[in-house]
Amino acid sequence: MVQLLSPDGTRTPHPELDAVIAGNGGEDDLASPERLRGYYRDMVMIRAADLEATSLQRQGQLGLWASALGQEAAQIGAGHASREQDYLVPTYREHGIAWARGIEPWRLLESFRGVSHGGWDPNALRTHPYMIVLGSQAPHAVGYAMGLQRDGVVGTGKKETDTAVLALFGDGASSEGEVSESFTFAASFQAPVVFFTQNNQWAISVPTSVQTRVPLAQRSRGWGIPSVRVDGNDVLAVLAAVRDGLDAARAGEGPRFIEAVTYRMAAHTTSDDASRYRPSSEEEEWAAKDPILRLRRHLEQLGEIDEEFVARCDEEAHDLAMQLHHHIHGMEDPDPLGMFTHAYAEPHPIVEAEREQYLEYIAQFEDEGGDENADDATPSRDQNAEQDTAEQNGERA
Amino acid sequence: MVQLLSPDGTRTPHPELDAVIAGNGGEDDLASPERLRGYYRDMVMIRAADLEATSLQRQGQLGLWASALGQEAAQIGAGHASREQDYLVPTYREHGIAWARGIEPWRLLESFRGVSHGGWDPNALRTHPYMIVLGSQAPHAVGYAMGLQRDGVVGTGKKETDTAVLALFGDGASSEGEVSESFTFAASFQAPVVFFTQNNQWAISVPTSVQTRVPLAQRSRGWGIPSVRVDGNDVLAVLAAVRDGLDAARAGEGPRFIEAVTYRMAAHTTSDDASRYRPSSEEEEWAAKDPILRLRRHLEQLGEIDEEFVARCDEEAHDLAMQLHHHIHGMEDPDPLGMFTHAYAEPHPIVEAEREQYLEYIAQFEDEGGDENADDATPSRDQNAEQDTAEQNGERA
Amino acid sequence: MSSTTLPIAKAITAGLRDAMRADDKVLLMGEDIGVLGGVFRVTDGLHSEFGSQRVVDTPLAEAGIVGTSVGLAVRGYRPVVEIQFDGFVFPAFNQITTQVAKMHNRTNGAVHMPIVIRIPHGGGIGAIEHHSESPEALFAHTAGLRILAPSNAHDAYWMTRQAIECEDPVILFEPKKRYWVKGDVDPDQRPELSPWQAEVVRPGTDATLLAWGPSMPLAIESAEAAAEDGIELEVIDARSLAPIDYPTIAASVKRTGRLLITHEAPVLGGLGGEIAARISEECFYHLEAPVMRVGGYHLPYPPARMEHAYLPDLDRVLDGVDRLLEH
Amino acid sequence: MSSTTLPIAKAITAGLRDAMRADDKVLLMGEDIGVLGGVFRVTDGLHSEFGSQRVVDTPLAEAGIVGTSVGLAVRGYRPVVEIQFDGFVFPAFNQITTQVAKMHNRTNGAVHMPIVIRIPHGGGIGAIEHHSESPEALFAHTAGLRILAPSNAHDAYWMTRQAIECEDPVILFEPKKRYWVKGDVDPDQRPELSPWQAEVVRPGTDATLLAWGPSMPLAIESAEAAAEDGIELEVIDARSLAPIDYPTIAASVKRTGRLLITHEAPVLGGLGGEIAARISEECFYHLEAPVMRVGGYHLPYPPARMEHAYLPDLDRVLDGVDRLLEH
Ligand SMILES: Cc1ncc(C[n+]2csc(CCOP(=O)(O)OP(=O)(O)O)c2C)c(N)n1
Ligand SMILES: Cc1ncc(C[n+]2csc(CCOP(=O)(O)OP(=O)(O)O)c2C)c(N)n1
Ligand SMILES: [Mg+2]
Ligand SMILES: [Mg+2]
Repeated sequence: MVQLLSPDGTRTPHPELDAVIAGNGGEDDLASPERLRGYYRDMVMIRAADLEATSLQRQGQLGLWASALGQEAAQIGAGHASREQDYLVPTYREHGIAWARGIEPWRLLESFRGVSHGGWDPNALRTHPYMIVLGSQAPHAVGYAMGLQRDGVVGTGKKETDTAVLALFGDGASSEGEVSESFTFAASFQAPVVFFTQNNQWAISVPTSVQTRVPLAQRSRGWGIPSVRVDGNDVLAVLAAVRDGLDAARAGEGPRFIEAVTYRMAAHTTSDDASRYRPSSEEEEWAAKDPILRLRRHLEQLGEIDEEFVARCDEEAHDLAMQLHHHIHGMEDPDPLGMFTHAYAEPHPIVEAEREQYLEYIAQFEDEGGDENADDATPSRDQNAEQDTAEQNGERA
Repeated sequence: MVQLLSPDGTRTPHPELDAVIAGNGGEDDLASPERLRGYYRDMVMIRAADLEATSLQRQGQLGLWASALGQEAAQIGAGHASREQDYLVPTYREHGIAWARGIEPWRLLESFRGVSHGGWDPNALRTHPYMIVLGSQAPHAVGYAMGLQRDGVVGTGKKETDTAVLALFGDGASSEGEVSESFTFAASFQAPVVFFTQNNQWAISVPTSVQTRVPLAQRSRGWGIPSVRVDGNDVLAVLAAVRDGLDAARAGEGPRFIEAVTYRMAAHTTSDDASRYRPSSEEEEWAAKDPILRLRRHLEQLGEIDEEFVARCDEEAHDLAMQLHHHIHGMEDPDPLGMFTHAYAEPHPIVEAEREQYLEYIAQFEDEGGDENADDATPSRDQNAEQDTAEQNGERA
Repeated sequence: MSSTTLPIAKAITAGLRDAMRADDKVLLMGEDIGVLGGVFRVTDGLHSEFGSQRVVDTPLAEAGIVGTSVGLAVRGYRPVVEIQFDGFVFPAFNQITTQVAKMHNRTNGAVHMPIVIRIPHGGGIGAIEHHSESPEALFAHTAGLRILAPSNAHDAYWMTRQAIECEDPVILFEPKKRYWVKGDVDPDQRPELSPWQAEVVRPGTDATLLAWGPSMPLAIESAEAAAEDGIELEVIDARSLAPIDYPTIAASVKRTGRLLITHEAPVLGGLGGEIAARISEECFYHLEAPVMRVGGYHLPYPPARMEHAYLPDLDRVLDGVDRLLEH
Repeated sequence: MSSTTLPIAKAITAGLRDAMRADDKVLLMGEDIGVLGGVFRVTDGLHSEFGSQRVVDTPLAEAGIVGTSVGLAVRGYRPVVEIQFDGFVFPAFNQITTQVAKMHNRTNGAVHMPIVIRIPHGGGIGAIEHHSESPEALFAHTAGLRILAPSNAHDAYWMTRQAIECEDPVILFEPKKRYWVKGDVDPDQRPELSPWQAEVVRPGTDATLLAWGPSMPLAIESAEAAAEDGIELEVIDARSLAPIDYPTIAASVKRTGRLLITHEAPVLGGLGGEIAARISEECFYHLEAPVMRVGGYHLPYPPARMEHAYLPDLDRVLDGVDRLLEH
């Protein structure tokens, strides 16, 4: 397992990846003190946003939250490994990836709040929507990469335009046939795609050992796709491995696979109770390998971090959490009429007719609604259903 | 690539598999002259049946035929590697497997003639039906193997009862996600199953290189499933590798994967025109590696075959072909009423009602049918549709 | 144990447990069904009672889960598969449609496929995408499958047992929104009513209201509300969605002359359409109004904060009743 | 090139070729579509004209084919996917239902999914299992998809072009039984009739007969046979199966008072049911008989030597007409 930072923060040398970190000659040093502080700040920020989201869920502001606690290094590292022009294809737990791509945290919360199913423009943000059907996004990533090949932005040697795709999926999702088919297509067409798994040890309650009895990194070698296993709590190792993979993909060398070994510190989602299937000792064990702490120790060893910087990060993180809080609390429920808007891109008579029917139906209540709240002209809801919703305790996602 | 017989028939030693051939100590010598002659005869027989089936298709007796010419060694070898109690899960081109399992060739022709969709009892014949949806049978094989584990007939050391499954699929089918999922399940549960691919170089018109850029045998190693690549035109190599794999599976050592490198000498099916996508030189090249010829040369080197035996095999093969011919020509069309019989195992009111309707409907024509052929009381068919059928030249399967 | 009160989820648990005790060929397969007991806790306690050979936490691959269950069935087992949510059945669609449904027929009856596929289904739980689907019509069209949709604890228990006992594959749509609604269950008293029959749960004279599974409480609530306006609806719980019990429905419609069907799935192409077509044909001379349907719109299931407008509710059903009676 | 005579298969080839010439974002994906030109030769000649970057022989994996086409569409391409036979679309069912159909909606309209999924469909060709399916109802229920079913060479050419031009995903059901039936095609004359509209192909007064795709010749033949008995059937080619053009069908039924629908898919849960339900509602006061359906039985598609008894044919349609008129 590749490690560039040992748990105590010591930088350990690596025969190939050191050059990547050093910027492969021409580029910026990826481990400059400024950058390292940047990663630290990013991880602190996203953790704060994540914790705030959990508390927003507890406040009833979100229907669900899938925390990425513990996976900050894997996500911030992989996110920063990509270049501006790259296309990232996430799962539903890639809050650090999104942060590194400059996507405002509140946008991630839309789908968990239930106001949209994603709602951002993938091409504008160069990031695919969060995807729920496990593994389904993997072939999309490969297809996008095949598009890049046809657009002539692979292997030209032009650093600003050569482009690759980073496809993310979990250790659990790795078992879905669509992920394997994605390996097949990527290998066959030598598509510029890097597959990236955060092996966080669990797929809800199922340990990774049920998905594979050998290191997951080995999976892609069945297709001749080179792979590497990295310490996912080591931001530098992830950064270097993913950057290296993406560079190779951009250069036309075909796909790569990277397994980042990390840990899902929280329950699967806010609906889950992890104590049912794993001992808290396991969580404690992994807490000792905390990715933020590790980078901080490294910065301390370098003498490149001080109390003031740490405090400023914490303050900014607090501010971010507050912003998120206010943003979400201030969010109005969407007009249900909107559901009719984007089922089709072109006019559709059935949808139009149903929309008309809906409007007519709603209008009845508006007429009657003299003594009702003017803002809430929708009909009275089925009270029983509401109650059951609260009662049911199933997990989601 | 494992080879026990070189193309000129010379027996080449192999560090592990020689012992398997020799019967692993306690068992019969798998390469005794008698057995070798048996394999030879089997291959000659099944080739004759195969050629006859092609000619039956030309005569309009079959709707389609998928020839296994060239794959005789792979199939006869794998078939004989299994033990009586093992369960075999074929594709739609396993005529040699079926032969080795004692399934009469005419039973294979039922589905190609269009009188049933398979029609044999998988448990009685210990062979799954021929399967058309590529890859779909692979998880069945694993599930059956999981059943064996639960039945306590794996790893007990009892030779007569320990059981394994042989799951077959083609090089093309290897790309289907369901095959990969089968690897996952088999590895996870250490199911007693041997996956066996006849890499016959083609999936209709698509060469194996589109499915994989590395030897296909490597595929399963992504799951830590041991694999071996054998010369599929070498009956002994296939026999030894599959026997070894099945023995290991029966002993509770988990799954294995075997790639047999062979060649589909005929077109994909009788509807296909291979000249559109491959040069005949390729076919000639492979003809030189003919599996039957190779075993004959080996027997000649051993001095264990004579003209008389060869002639007798040819004669028996001819008889078999004639039997097949007569059996198929004598086959009556099934009563369509039969289609209502096996949709469900338990009574189903809709099916019963539709069956009644059908009978009433048919009865109308019987009443009218004074001047019609009494045997053919079904209504006049749509003549146009018949014509189109002949006109259309798409391939099937 | 005689009659007892259980939430629907626990009634299914009891059905599974009793089936497993009665027949050791019954085993459970699925994601998170073992130690966790399933995300809805339906298999809670079964792993500790029956162990991991019979309560199998599988790899995360639905086609693999259903596909291996086909092989287990050939080997003589009776697998009960859990699909974690309705929206995740689609990776297994090929296995269900081309294998589970057809293997018995393919072998001319030699092999049985006593597989149960449990699917928590329906919306109204405030969930994210793919967790609120009602895909029953996509299975009802395929011959070889049967579908049961219990709406109460009693049926949940018994349909679980009877689905497992059935020699044909059965898809069991479980009303996830109502998993925690309680009802009486008597595990000792095998019901007289066949699981394949519909049930008139409220007699009425003015119109028939047909629903199933998660929509049943809405149907009953609607009938009660209508009764306040002097309209007597006969409410039928379809219970079996494949086969549909047409005799019971047609008999009711012949009495009432009117039929309203409500389900959560989009109206367009939903099972309501098939029933409407069939009843319109069978009851042509008895119908005083066209068969009407109240269901989801022809849209992807919307985000949670819009779902109240998407799902049929009391007002929409009563609006449908009004339109039906105005004819 | 002006009007010319082509078999349906070649009309589609021409449609693909012209679309590819007009827009270099159009590319084809599928099994054996390259050098071989597809098992039905529909892509014949396209690989040599456009090369392997635009006519892509893919690995043998339907979910991968459709799934990669989603990514290509996000990147601005217009993939046209060939599914080799109707029975092999199911491994791609998840991608079609949860991804292709929903990506536009998921991104609030930011991303378009101009994907065409070509499926040779229907029976009557004497084929082995899984080669004769009619799964249109399984797609029509899912919002986000469109479905076209050309029945003649003219529509085959133009629907291919218009499906490719459409910003929504379109499933193109190609009548494989009739691939080699010729008809006039005018690639220069863009048709006035929208692809989403049904067409009255034979006027009549006594009843309306609705069909599509492979069943159209049977419908016309039936109308001709009925005419000999003095019964004038109005024949409608539905053409678009999603959306269904209800106005055209309803207008006809309001004139004739009777509707018979024929399709190859099993009647139970088939698209005919949805249409029957809708027309029964819209035309309630005009219908002199219930809407009737003649289609496949609720059975797995039978072996080739039984299929004549399974498929609707002239006698069965005329029997349906008789029953319809007897009412
Ligand atoms: C096709 C499909 N099946 C099941 C689920 C339900 N589900 C959601 S997350 C999850 C576990 C995923 O584990 P993993 O891929 O390791 O990702 P992680 O949650 O650890 O980030 C499951 C089973 C789903 N979303 N999609
Ligand atoms: C799911 C599925 N997709 C497509 C087909 C059509 N088809 C039948 S055989 C074949 C090629 C199979 O190649 P391979 O697996 O190598 O087996 P071989 O024909 O060489 O024995 C194809 C594409 C099918 N039967 N099933
Ligand atoms: Mg995980
Ligand atoms: Mg092959």
